[in-house]
Amino acid sequence: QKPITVGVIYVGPRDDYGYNQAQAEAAAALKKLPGVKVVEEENVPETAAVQKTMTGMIAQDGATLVFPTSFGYFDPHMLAVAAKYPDVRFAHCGGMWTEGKHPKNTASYFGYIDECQYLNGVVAGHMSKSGKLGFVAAKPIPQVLRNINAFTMGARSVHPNLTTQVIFTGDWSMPVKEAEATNSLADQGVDVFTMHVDGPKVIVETAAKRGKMVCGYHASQAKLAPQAYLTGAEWNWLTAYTTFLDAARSGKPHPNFIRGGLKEGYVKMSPYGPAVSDAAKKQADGIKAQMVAGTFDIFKGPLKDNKGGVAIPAGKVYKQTDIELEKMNYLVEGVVGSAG
Amino acid sequence: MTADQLLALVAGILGGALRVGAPFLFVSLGECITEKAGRINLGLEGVLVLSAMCGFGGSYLTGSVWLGVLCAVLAGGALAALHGVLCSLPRVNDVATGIALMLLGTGLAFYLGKPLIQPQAPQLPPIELGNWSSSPAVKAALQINPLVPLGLLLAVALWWGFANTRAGLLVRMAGDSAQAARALGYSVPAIRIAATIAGGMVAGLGGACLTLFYPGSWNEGISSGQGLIAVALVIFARWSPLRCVGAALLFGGAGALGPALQAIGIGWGYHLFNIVPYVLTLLILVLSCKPGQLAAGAPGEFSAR
Amino acid sequence: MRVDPLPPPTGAMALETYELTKRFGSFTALDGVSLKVAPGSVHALLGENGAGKSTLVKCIAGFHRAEHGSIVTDGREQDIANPVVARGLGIGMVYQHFTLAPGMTVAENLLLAGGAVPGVIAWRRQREALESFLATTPFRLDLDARPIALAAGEKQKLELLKQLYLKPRLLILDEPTSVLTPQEADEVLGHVRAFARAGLCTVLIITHKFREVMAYADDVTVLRRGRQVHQCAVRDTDPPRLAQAMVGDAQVAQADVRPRAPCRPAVAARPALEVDALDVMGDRGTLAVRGLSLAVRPGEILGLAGVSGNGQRELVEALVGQRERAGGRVRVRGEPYAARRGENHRLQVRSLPEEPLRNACVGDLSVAENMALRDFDRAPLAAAGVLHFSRWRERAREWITAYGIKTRGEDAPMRSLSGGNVQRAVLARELAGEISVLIAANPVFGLDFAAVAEIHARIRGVRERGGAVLLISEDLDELLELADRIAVMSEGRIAYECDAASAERQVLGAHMGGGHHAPAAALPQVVEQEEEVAA
Amino acid sequence: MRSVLQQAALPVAAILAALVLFGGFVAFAGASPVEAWVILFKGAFGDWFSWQNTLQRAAPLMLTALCVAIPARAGLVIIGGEGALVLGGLAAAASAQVLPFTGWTGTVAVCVAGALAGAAWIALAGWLRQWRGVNETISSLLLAYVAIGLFKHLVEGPLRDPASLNKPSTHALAESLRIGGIAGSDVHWGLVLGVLACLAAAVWLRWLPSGFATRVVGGNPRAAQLVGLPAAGLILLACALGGGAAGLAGAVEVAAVHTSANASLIAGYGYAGILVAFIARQEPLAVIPVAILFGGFGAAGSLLQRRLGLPDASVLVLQGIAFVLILASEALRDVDWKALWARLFVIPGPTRDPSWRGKSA
Ligand SMILES: Nc1ncnc2c1ncn2[C@@H]1O[C@H](COP(=O)(O)OP(=O)(O)OP(=O)(O)O)[C@@H](O)[C@H]1O
Ligand SMILES: Nc1ncnc2c1ncn2[C@@H]1O[C@H](COP(=O)(O)OP(=O)(O)OP(=O)(O)O)[C@@H](O)[C@H]1O
Ligand SMILES: [Mg+2]
Ligand SMILES: [Mg+2]
Repeated sequence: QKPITVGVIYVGPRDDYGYNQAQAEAAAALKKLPGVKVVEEENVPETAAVQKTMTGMIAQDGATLVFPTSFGYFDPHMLAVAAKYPDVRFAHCGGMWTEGKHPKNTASYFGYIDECQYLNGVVAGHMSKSGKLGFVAAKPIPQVLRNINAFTMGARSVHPNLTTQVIFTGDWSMPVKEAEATNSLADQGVDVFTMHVDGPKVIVETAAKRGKMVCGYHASQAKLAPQAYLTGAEWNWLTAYTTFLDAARSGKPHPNFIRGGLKEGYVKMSPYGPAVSDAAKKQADGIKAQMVAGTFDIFKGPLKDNKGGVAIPAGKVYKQTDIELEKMNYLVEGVVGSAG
Repeated sequence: MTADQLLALVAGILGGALRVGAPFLFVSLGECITEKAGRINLGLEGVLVLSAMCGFGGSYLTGSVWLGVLCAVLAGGALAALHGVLCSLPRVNDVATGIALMLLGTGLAFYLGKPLIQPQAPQLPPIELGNWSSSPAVKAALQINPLVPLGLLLAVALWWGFANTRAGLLVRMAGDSAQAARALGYSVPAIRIAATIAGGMVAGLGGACLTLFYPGSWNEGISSGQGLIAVALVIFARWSPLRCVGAALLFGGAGALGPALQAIGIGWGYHLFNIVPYVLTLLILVLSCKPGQLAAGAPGEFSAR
Repeated sequence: MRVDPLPPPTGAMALETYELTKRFGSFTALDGVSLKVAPGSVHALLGENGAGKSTLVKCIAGFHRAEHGSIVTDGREQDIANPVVARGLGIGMVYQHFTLAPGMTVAENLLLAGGAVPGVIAWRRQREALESFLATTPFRLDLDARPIALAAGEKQKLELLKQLYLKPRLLILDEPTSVLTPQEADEVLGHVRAFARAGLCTVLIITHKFREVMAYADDVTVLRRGRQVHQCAVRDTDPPRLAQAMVGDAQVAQADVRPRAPCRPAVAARPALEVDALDVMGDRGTLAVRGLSLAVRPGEILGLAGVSGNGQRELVEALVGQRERAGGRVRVRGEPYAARRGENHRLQVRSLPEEPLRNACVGDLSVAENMALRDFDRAPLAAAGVLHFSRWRERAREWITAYGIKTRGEDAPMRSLSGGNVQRAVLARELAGEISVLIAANPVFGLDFAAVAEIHARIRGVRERGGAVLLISEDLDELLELADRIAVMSEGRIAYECDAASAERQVLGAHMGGGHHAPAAALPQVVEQEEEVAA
Repeated sequence: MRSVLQQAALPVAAILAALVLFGGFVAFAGASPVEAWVILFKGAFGDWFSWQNTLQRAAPLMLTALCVAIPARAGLVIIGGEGALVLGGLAAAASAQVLPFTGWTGTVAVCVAGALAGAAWIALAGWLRQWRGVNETISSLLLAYVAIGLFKHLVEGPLRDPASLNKPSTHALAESLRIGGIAGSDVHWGLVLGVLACLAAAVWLRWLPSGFATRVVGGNPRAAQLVGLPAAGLILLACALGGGAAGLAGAVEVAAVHTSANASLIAGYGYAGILVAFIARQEPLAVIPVAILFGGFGAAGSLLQRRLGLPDASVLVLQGIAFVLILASEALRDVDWKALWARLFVIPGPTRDPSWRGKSA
C-alpha cells in the first residue's frame, strides 16, 4: 500500500477525557498502521485559522486525507478549503453532508450515540433512588437534545415517573459552570448524572465528590471515579477512520456520508461499574442486543414533548438513519428544562 | 416551587457564592494590594492560570495538597514579580504589560500543564460546617474550601494592616503619592514590586482554589476570566479589602444563579443570567461614580493615570 | 584601640559646600558652588528660574549627587548618598512641590515622615506623641484630615511640620511661600526664624521674594546660571543690588520699578465681561462659587484677591470651560458665553491659567503645536480642511524669538521646556491678536522678577489696547500694582470691592480672611523695604 | 527613513532575544532550537502560502487594534474591543436579512451596519466615562462580557436560523454579499480594509483638524477645554471610530470567513488587538507591521505543532516572551546609559515629569 499522510484537527486539547480524546485515540491507532503518517493540531479555533491549518496540512505536510473533527469546522471552513483542493479527501465529524449540495471530496461521519445514552438511561433508571436524573449539557442543539431525550426515555422505560433535569452551561468547555451545574442539580436531589460537554472530567469528579452516580460520555471516565461510574457512552472512531483511510488508499470513491451505532461499531458502552445492579445490567444488555440486531427503535410514536405537545405522532417510527432525527428541536416528556 | 426546592435554591446560590467566589476573593485581594501601591495588574489572569496549573502539578507530583498550594503561591508571586519589575522600567505601560503577561502566563501554564490534564491530584479537604443540617443541599453548601477562611482572615488582616502597620502605610503612600514616598527616601519601585509580588501570591491562592478544590482539576479552560475581572472587582469594592469579600461573594453568587435557576426549571435565557454579575458591576459603577471626581478611596497614583 | 563614638550632635548645624558641581547630561546646573551657612542663621538662596537653587539644595538633601566638590557639615565632609543619609545627619527639606500623600491622614503623613516607623503601629500612643508635638508648634492641624481636603496654606504647614517632627538640625525650604497668602507666609517664616534664633536649627530658604529675604534672612547667596555670584549678610545689601546680582545686568534692575497703577476714570462702556449669580460646584460636591457676580469693562483690570481655596480656582475653571457651571450667567460683550471654541474666537476671549503645563499645554506635543492650539483649525494654519504644519512652525519660530523662549526648537516637546518658558509660550499664544477679555490666574506664580515684570507689562499692554482683564492672584502686591479695581473673594463670594487707588492692605487682608478677624498685623519694616524696591 | 529604522531597532532586537529564549525553551523540551527557528520563519514568511496564512490572520487584528489605538489617542484605555467585534458581526448578519441591497452595495451596507454597532458599543463606554465618570477600561471590559452574553443569547435564540442545527448561527449572508479573496488568493479584502483603516486613522490623526484636536484632548483634556475644543464630543468620536473599526472587523469576519454570525466569532481577536495596539505604541501606521507579526506567530505556531510535535501552547509562550520583551525594550529607548548606571546606585529624586513613569497610555 502506498504511504499516506492524514491530518487530524482538534478544537480542544487532545487529552480532555472527552470529545477530542475520543478522536485522538482513533488518530493514535491510525498512526500505528504501516505507511500512515499522521499530522495533528490541537486547540484550533473555528475561524479562518482552521482553514489555514487544513491548507497547511495539505500544502506543507502533503496530507491527502483530512479529519477536521469539530462540528464548527464544517461550514464554511472545510467546504471552502475542499473547493480549492478537489484531490484531497475531507472527512468531518458530525456535519450533514448532502448529496448535490456539498463537494464529492468531502464527507461526514457520525455515530448514533443516543443508543448508548438510552442504555445509560436504563442503567440510571435502575440505580436512581430519588427518581431525579441530571443532565449537564452545553447547548440545546439537535445532537444534544437527542441525547437528553434518549437518556430520559431509557430511564423512563424503567420507571415512567423519572425525570431528567437539564442544565445548559452555554458553551462546550466551561469547567466552573459545569461543576456548579452539577452541584445545583445535586442540591435538587439528582442522584445520577450524565452530560454532553466536551470534557466531562469535572462533572464526573464533582458528582462523585457529592456521592452521586454518573454515566460517562465521549470516552471512559471510569478511572476518575471508579465507584460512582456506572457506565458510559463512548465513541469508537477508529471504525470510521479506517473506512475513509482504506477508501483513500485503494482509490475507491470517498464514502461521503457514514453513520453507525452499536451495530456498526461506531459507539460502545463503557464496562459496567461495580455499583450497577444485576437487574440494570440485565435490562440494558437485553436492549443493547436488540439494538445490535437492529430491532430496537428509540424514537417512535406516540411521543410527547415536555410542553405537552406531540413530538412524534402515534404509529410513526424513526429509524436511526432518519435525517429527521438530526433536526430534533424538542425535549421529551419527563425532561425538566427548555430547548431554547 | 416547593419549600425544599426553595431551600435548595438558596443553599445552592449561597454555596455557589462560596465555591465560585473563592478565586474571585483571592484575585481581588491580590489586585487590591497591587493597586493600593499604585499599580494595576491586568496580568492576574495569567497569574491565576499559571498558579492553578502549578498548584495542581505540585499537589500531583508531591502527593501533598499543601505543597501544591505553596507551589501555586510561589508561581503567582514569580509571575507577578516579573510584572512588578517590568512596570518599574521607564516608559513601560502596566496595562500593556498586564496583557502580555496574561499571554505568557497562560502560555506557560498550557505548555507545562499538558501532562496534567489527565491525572487527578490530592485535593484540599473541605471543612464540613453543615453537619447540623439534615438537608444534603445545606450540607453541601457548607462544605467550605479551607482556603476561604484563610481568605477572609487575609481580608481582615489587610484591612487592619493597611491602617496599622508600617508596611501597610508604605504601600498606601507609594500608591497615594510616589513623590511623597521618594521625598522620604523610600524606593517607590521597590515598594510597588513588593506589593505586586504579594498580590500575585495572594492571587496564586485563587489559582489553587480552582485546581485543588473547585472544580478541582486542571484543564485549559479552568479560568473563565476571573483574573481579568479582578480589576473591576477592586474598583467595585472601592479598594477596601473587606468590601472585596462582598464583591467576590456577589460575583460567585451571581455565577451560581444561572445553574441554580435552571436546576429548578427556569431555563430561559441562561446566557443572560451569565452576564448578570457584569451588568450588576456596571450598574453599581454607574451609580457610585460621579463625573469629574475621583472614585472614593482610589489611590492617588491610580486615579492620576 | 577603641574610639568612643561622638555623641550625636544636636542643635543648629553649620553647613558648607565646596566647589559643588552637578551636571544633567551635558548641561551644567551647578558650577563650583561654595556656600557657607552659619549655624543658627537663616540663609536665603536667590536666583532666576533655572539658576540651580533647587539643584543645590537637592544635592545637600541627598536627592542628587554632585559630580564634583563636597558637602561639609559641622566641619566634617559628608557623603550624602540619599535622603535617608541626609535625614540621619539631621537635614530636613521641604520641597518646592508638595510631597504629601493626599489621601492619607495628617497623622499618617506625620508618622511616616517621622523616620523610624514601628512595624505595628500603636496608634493611641503615636497620636499622643503627635498631639504633644503639635502643642510645641504654633500650628494647629486636625490629625484626621486628609491633605486632599486641605487648603494650600495648611498643606505647606503640614510639610513644615513633617520636617519639624524630625527635629532637624538643618531645615531647607524650597520656595515655601509661593502657595501662601502674605499673612500665612509671614506666619510661617516668622516661626521658622524663631526656631533658628532659638538655636534649634539652621535654615536654608529659597525664595523669589525680596521682601521675605530682607525681612527674615540673615545672609543671602545669589546663584546665576549655576554659579554663585553673590554672598553677603542681608544687612549689607538691598534689593536692587540683589536683583543686579541675579540677572547680572544693571539695566534690568530698573525694569522692576513698579509704578502704581494709574487711577483710571471708570469707563462708561458696557462691561466686556459680565458674570451674574454664578454657581460652581467644587471637587467635594459642595458649591465652591456661590452666586458670584462681577463685571469687567474694556480697558480695565479687575483684580480678584483672596486666600487660595476660596473658590478662585473653580471660578476660573468655570469661566474658561474646564468646569461645569451649576447656575448663573456669563456674558462677553453682551452675548452669552459658554467658553465654546467659536465663542472664544468671535468674542476674543483668552486666558492665562495657573500651572500652564497642566492647564494650557499638551506636554507631549511640540512647542509649535501648542502654540497653534487656539487657531489650528482656521486659515492660515489650516486650509481646505487640512493642517499646514509649515505655517505653524513659521509662526512658532517668530514667537519664540519675540518672547525670548528658550527651547531646542519649535519641534521640541513642550514638556522639555522649563516652567518659565512654558509660561512664555502660553503667553505668546494667548496674547496674539485682538483681545476683548483676558482671564489670568496667578500668571507669574513661581517666576523670577524679570519674567514677572515682562508678563505684567504685557498684561498692561492688553489693557492699553482696550481689553478687559480679570486678574486672579494670591499675591496682593501684584494686584495693588496692576489692577484698577480690586475685589476680594471669600468663601465663593465677592466679599469686598474697591478702587485700587483707595485700597488698603489691611482692609483687603481682613476681608480675605473672611472679614471676621482683625486686620493681620502689618510688618512695618517689610513695607518699608518694599518701598525701597520701588524707589 | 532613518528614524523609522531607529524606532524599529529595539523591537526587532527584542524579538531576536525572544527567539533565543524560546530556543532554550524548545531545547528544554527536547527539540532542536535551530529547527524550531527555521520552522517559525518558514511557517510565517517562508513562502507565498505562509505569507497568505500570516496576512489572513493579521487582517482582523489591524481593525481590533485600532479599537484600542484610536481611543488611546484621545486619552482612553479601551480593552473591550471583543464586545464591539461580536456585536459588529451580529449586526452585519442581522442587517443582511433586512436590508434590501445586494451586490457590493449590500456588502458595504452590511459592513456599515457592523461598524455602527461596534461604534455604538464603545461609544457607550466613552459616554459612561464622560457623563458618569466610570473608568472606561473597566466599563469596556464589562461591556465586552455583556456583549458576548447578548450575542450568544440572540444567536441561539431570536436570531437563530432554524436550519443551523448543531451550530446555532444566524441566517447566512447571501452569496452576493460575501467578501472574497484578493485576486484569487486566500487573503480576503478584509486585509485591505484593515490596512486602509490604519492609513485613514493615521491621516486623520495627523492631518485633519478633528484628528489633531483628538490628540490634544488625549494629551491634556484640560488644555483642550481651555481652548474650547469639544472634549466630550471628540472622546466620543474617538471611541466610536475605534469601536467602528472593531465592529467592522466583526462584519468582515462574518462576510469573509464565517458567512453567518455564530459563537466561532468569539475568538479573542479583541484581546489580541490590545497587545497589537500597545506594541505599536498606539500608532495606526505601526499597527500594520505589528499585526502582521502577530499573524506570523499564529501561522508559525500551526506548523510548529505539526512538524515538531510541540504543544499548541508553545507559540503562546513565544508570543508572551516576545511581547514582554518588546514592551520592556521601550525602557531602553533613548536611555542615557551613564545616568542609568548612576540611578542604580542612587535613589531617584522626585521628578516633575510624570511621563517618566511611562504611564501615560
Ligand atoms: N525630570 C526631568 N527630566 C528631564 N529634564 C528635566 C526634568 N526636570 C527638569 N528638567 C529640565 O529642566 C529644565 C527646567 O526645569 P524647571 O521646570 O525646574 O525650570 P526652572 O528652573 O524652574 O526654570 P523657569 O525659570 O523656566 O521656571 C527643563 O529644560 C527640563 O528639560
Ligand atoms: N532632573 C533634571 N534633569 C535635567 N536637568 C535638570 C534637572 N533638574 C534641573 N535641571 C536643570 O537644572 C537647572 C537648574 O534647575 P533648578 O531646579 O535647580 O533651578 P531653580 O533655581 O530651583 O529654579 P526655580 O526658581 O524655578 O525653582 C534647570 O534649568 C534645569 O535645566
Ligand atoms: Mg521654576
Ligand atoms: Mg527650584
